[in-house]
Amino acid sequence: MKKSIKNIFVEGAITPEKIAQSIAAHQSKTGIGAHDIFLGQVRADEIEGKIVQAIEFTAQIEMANQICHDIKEHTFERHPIHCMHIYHSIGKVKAGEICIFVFVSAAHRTTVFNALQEVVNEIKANVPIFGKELFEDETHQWKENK
Amino acid sequence: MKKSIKNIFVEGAITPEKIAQSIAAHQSKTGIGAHDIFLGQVRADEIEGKIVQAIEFTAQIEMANQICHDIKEHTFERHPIHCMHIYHSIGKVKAGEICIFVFVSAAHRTTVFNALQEVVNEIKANVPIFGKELFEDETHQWKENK
Amino acid sequence: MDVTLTYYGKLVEVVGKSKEVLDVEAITIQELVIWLENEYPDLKKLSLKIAQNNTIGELEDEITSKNIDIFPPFSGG
Amino acid sequence: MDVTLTYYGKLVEVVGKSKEVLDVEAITIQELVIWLENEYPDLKKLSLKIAQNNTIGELEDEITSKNIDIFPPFSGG
Repeated sequence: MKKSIKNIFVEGAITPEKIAQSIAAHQSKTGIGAHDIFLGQVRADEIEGKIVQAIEFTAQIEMANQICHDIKEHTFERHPIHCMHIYHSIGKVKAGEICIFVFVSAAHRTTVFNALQEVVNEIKANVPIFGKELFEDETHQWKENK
Repeated sequence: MKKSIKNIFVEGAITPEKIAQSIAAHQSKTGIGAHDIFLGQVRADEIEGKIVQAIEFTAQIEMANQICHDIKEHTFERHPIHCMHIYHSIGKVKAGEICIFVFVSAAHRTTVFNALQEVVNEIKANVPIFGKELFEDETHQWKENK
Repeated sequence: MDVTLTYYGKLVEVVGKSKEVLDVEAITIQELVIWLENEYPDLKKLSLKIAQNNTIGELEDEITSKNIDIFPPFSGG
Repeated sequence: MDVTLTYYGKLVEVVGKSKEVLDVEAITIQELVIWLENEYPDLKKLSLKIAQNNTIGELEDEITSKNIDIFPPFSGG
């Protein structure tokens, strides 16, 4: 049976409380021995004298959800993980706030370390999400991933 | 100036709320772009027909804190990280609960991925902490790290 | 066949619109890219990705969907 | 010199106590290990680590501290 495609998007910043709830939800899964969590936080970068105040994210939402679903299936095939969750902000996220939350769980730590890095790199490379860095003077610049 | 040696130990399980508070405390550090968090959770392993109910941790606390302090200093020297925190449980932690929380923050994701793995491996190898796996019938077995 | 092109991210600014309808017959993605770069020369500086049915296409793929997404480099995370 | 040996983890069970005092003069860690394995043959199966002043010692190090920690393999995390 195919799993249904989940919505990865969260309006605005991802809160520490949401992350805590997600961690707590795994306490009944007693085969898990290791969790690895990646969080991306909006940096107040200085670009030509102007400081980034926030990033506004847009996306091709349907395709982004489909690609994340495929990344998950692919990761479950390659690594003995128990659980995996991807959340990404849509809309405006202020500097210092969290805009991406990727959570991988397995019996052992080497599994989660390997799987998490792959997943985060694949999300950055393959998911149609676009960040617009907003400055205080209402100008902006389009974010570029390295 | 030498940083003071912090106490890594938390009595009993590390709660999701503590993790959320630690994440929230980094929102003012707007040079951070990436966090990587490792959590170790007690597995309800089955060993010769008996299931692990909890792990009871003991340690040479003063030395454990000193070694973790050295691991931190060493990690700051080798990686451009902004922040790093290590917490470990002492006493009894039930299956499904969290017994280690390692948190590394930096501007970029490759830094945190590399640093976190090193730190977790060093903690497992070099910090004098001892886990006793408790079964339901009050027998036990001493945990061994692989 | 009327095909709706949807522009994303900075492309909305570069081409000055978020959508437009194009009447095309049996063209490939490569031919669409040529048309786009001709119509909007500033697009030549960007490495475009073209998707139909939520999948990034290869240059030789024929356009079969009525909805085509045109992306600049992704910058999520 | 009276030296207090403190046993940790499973060693407390193997040797049947958590501390003991030993009167030694100018011995190395290696000599202490030999004494321990002689006194408690079951320790031979374990790879012991010996620390003084919160630092794991090398076999050739002389014992200078009055408090010596004797560890089984670490199993934190």
